[in-house]
Amino acid sequence: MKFAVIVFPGSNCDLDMYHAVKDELGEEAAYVWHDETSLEGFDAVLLPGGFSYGDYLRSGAIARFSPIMKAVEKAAAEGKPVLGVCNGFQVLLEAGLLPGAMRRNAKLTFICKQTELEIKNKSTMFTTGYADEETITIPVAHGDGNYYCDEATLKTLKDNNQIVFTYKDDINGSVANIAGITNENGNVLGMMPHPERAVDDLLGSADGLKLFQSIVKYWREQHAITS
Amino acid sequence: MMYEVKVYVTLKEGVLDPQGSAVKNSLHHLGYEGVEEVRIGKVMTLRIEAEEDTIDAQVKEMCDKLLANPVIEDYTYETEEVVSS
Amino acid sequence: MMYEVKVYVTLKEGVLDPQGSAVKNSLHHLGYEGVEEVRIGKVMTLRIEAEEDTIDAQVKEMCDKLLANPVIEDYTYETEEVVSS
Amino acid sequence: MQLLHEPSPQMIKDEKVYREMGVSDKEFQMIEDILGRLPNYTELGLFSVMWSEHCSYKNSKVLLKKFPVTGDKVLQGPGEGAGIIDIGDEQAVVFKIESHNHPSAIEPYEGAATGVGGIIRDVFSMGARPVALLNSLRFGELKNPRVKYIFEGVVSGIAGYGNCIGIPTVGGEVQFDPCYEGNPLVNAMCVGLIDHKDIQKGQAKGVGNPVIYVGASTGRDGIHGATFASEELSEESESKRPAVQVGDPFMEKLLVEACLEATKHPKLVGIQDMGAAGLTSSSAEMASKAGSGIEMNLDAVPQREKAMTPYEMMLSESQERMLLVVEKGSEQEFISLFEKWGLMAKVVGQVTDDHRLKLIHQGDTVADVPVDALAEEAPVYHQPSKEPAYFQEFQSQADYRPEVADYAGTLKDLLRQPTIASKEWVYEQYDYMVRTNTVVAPGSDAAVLRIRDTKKALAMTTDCNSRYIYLDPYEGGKLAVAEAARNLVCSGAEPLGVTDCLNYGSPEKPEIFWQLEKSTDGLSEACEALATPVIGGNVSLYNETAKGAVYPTPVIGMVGLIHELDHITKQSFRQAGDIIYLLGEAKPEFSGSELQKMTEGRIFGPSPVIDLETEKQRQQDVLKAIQSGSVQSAHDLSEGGFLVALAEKAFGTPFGAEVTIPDADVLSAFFSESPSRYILTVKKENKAAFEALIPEAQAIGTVTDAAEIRVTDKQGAALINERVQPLEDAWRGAISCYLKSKD
Ligand SMILES: Nc1ncnc2c1ncn2[C@@H]1O[C@H](COP(=O)(O)OP(=O)(O)O)[C@@H](O)[C@H]1O
Ligand SMILES: [Mg+2]
Repeated sequence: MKFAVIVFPGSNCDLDMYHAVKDELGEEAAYVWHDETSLEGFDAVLLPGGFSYGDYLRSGAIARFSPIMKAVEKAAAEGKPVLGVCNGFQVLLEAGLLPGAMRRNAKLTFICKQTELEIKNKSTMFTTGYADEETITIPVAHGDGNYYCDEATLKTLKDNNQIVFTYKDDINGSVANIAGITNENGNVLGMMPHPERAVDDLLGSADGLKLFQSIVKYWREQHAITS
Repeated sequence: MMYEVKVYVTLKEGVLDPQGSAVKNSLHHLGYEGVEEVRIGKVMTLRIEAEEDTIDAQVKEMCDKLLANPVIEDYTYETEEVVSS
Repeated sequence: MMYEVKVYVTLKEGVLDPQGSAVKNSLHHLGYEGVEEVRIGKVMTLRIEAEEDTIDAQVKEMCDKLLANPVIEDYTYETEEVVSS
Repeated sequence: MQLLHEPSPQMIKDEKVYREMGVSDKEFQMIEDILGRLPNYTELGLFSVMWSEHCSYKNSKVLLKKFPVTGDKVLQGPGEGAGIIDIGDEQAVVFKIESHNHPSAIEPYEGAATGVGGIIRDVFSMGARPVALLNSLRFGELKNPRVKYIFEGVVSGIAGYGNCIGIPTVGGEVQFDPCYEGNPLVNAMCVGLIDHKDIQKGQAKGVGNPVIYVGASTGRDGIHGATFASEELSEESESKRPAVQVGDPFMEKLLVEACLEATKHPKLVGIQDMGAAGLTSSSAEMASKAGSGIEMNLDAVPQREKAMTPYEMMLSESQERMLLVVEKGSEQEFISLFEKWGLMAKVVGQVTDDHRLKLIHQGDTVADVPVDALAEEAPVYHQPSKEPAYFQEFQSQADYRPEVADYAGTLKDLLRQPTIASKEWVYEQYDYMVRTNTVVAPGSDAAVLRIRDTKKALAMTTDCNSRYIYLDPYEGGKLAVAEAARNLVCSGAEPLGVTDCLNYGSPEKPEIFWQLEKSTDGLSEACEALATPVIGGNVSLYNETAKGAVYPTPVIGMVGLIHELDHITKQSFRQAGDIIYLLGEAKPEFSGSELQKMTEGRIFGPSPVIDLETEKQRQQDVLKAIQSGSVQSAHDLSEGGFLVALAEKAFGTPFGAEVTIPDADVLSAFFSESPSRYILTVKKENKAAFEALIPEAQAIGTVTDAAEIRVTDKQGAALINERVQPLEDAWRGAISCYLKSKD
């Protein structure tokens, strides 16, 4: 399976995403520069964390106009797995591929630490690998992770099972402790915690690996490829 | 013609403003007990060279596309012609 | 009396504004070539309960102490009485 | 916005305008002699910044000469942007520390942020990829609102820059003492990795080769920053506001990537960052090192503001700028390379052979001065030195011994001291994980980063207990180096080398110069003894306000090599049932200790003395034991002494400890900060192997499943019986508690 890792100017978790897929997951990965226009040949799209365009103005606001974003929209519409982590999530929000917006963390300071997440929907293409666990440990590292949506949107998210991850403790003020959501279709996931940083016990947790494994499993099933 | 445009972007009513609350608390700490609410927004000052009949539409477009996020923000703007000296 | 105060905080002239430059570049990319400069500042909207003869001094003090950073920022403000409804 | 007319050369002399730029009468005469005429305003500006302490080290050079700077692994010693040490496999580690004290005092956020930006440029200008950041911070007491403001601003500035650029901030230290109230210290360190073949130097070789300016355009910010850093802070500093620079980490992120690509280009001749004194120092130093000259056309310099004068352009300290020299004919290749990254690159001059820095502006030659006079040949002073009265007084004081009635209560109070308390409030604001190499995060003795595609890792730390250096600069200097090395050893690393940042008051005061002299003697001796050469550093003098100078604070940044990932060791308990060993003896010495500070509100008396032979022996023993696989956890004893260290080992784990103290002198055993001591834990089955390696270590107890700290004396009488949780809460919450409290 081949993953595209989108690189915006200022992305800085691109390398982590790449290594997670290539070294830990053992699948193919390639960087795709923001000014490319096609994602032909890729089976899944990863939007990494970082500070695209310095996160000036609003996180993700400038990056979402990058040429590659048209191709990301297309991939999303085709039902391919699209995962945006941290800044990648913010870009997806700004691009309107996911509902809601991000505000500054409630305490106003950047937070970097391991956090416990609850998995609210274990049947998405990103979470089937988690069947049994209740909570997982995945680190966050963000300044603008305070998720906001209005009540109507929240209700829709709940009704459609679009809330995938919530923080066990309120770490940043997010509405309903939301840490990650999908689009209605379930193939676009945005999340603030960094699964790509939790792929090896040496790094403090390997709980993120299953997320990537779930994507591969889903894709294999779709393509009926036996491994 | 050259315009100086001021765009004010503020959080929508009902959207909690963490920065504003922090500033309010600090002001209380400093003894300004009378402060009942603080909301923090952005003011952007743009200098734009444009035709008189397009400036308004341009600014509106820029705001809708980039300068404000309609999910959480409202905006207003003022344009003023800069008289070249 | 209740006042609505708007404080505008802008970067001093000559102080680098990386945000402003990034927005300018982005607007150029979006085709708004006429944009020659963008500077980004803050606008803070405060509701303050105060006596008429102290409001001005209070706001000035708040700006000097907390709301603006005199090392790199300038500020202006407007106060307006809120007529209770 | 044309500035007022610059004074004429004659006016500069007659009205002694040069004094405002920190140039002395004697130095002005030297300049006149060098040029054989009076300097114009621009030329005077060039000399004034290049001859400032910050650029020329004119007052500290005589002392820096004492440092051991060589070793078989040293590939680059002091003199370039950063030093380099071989780590095998054709790889090397590059590191350097630098201060940004005065800018941070004036504008904490931007001051600290640009300090981080600057040190990163020093590292990638060597051709290295920056892989980690550390910092060493000093503030006044957290009770003062201005101190809180500075502390919060500095931390968020460091976070703002490091997080955005995507280099993990993995370690550091923070201390609080009243002497830093008006003059905080903000030292930033950057560590990079490089392949031997990619090592670059900042040299302007090859007559006719173009000089290329890259990065942000030049504004009026930071004019005279270097001079400003070489003066005491005064009320007036507040009005010297233009000296404040704003950083753009996004620009620097692009600059890192583009410059690393450029350093791999075969036609790159030299590269240097524009740090203090901006265009002036980068051009003059590159030419001076290469024995060449540079001619620059200032009209080609990208300018952010209108009508900038040559003086302003040359002295601006706008951030995120680099100067490159490339082979003639290849300029377009480089310009395109930078454009690909969205960066501006412009040819602004060329290399000449006349050993002069010549500046052209609007057709006129506006400066023409010998480069060596600016760089290598800056004046050097040996300031008078005088032993301060306080030192004699401290030396002659009888041993200080505090009264402690309640051990547990004292432990809890110590854990709440901001200098000992958890620094989580600080490092949680730093992205310490980005690039996923951080295998020991902040919170242990040293940070550890794995080196991808090898079995190796790097350990790094910054340390300096300035209280001891104040009490006794010579002993304190040795203690600082030893502590840094000890922290690396506890992590399983072999210490490789040192970068130091010397933060002191005014060297023109004989008592301060004496502190500098004695402490650098101590540092040199310890570096020699522990085989950790100094490969670079930075000097920040004039750290004083009307209330006096800061404690002498020579911050030690040290990097060590972990040969096998398996050797990585942390400070925390690992497993119940493990045996707890204590290595080293506590002497009844409390002067300068956290306990003295807490009890008396000040420090006095003679500092503890360290025996470097013992220090070295124990480091070797501990490292050998770790490498043999018999050590589960290791922690050195530092501020607070044994009880604090023992409690720290339990924090963040579900475990506790049951310990018997063999010493008769319980007070010393608990709270003395005698050097060269460790607490180690060992699996039961490794008992014999471990004891064979370190016979000197005493088994004092075991790690327990119960999260309690229980200490008894030799007779079995209970001395401490505390649940870990409340201790941990006190320790973890202390800093945010100080920040929240109103007074
Ligand atoms: N300013 C800082 N930035 C990052 N980490 C810090 C900072 N200050 C302290 N730390 C981390 O907190 C831990 C404890 O620091 P410290 O008490 O200075 O340790 P030690 O006494 O072993 O040198 C270390 O892991 C250190 O790296
Ligand atoms: Mg230690």
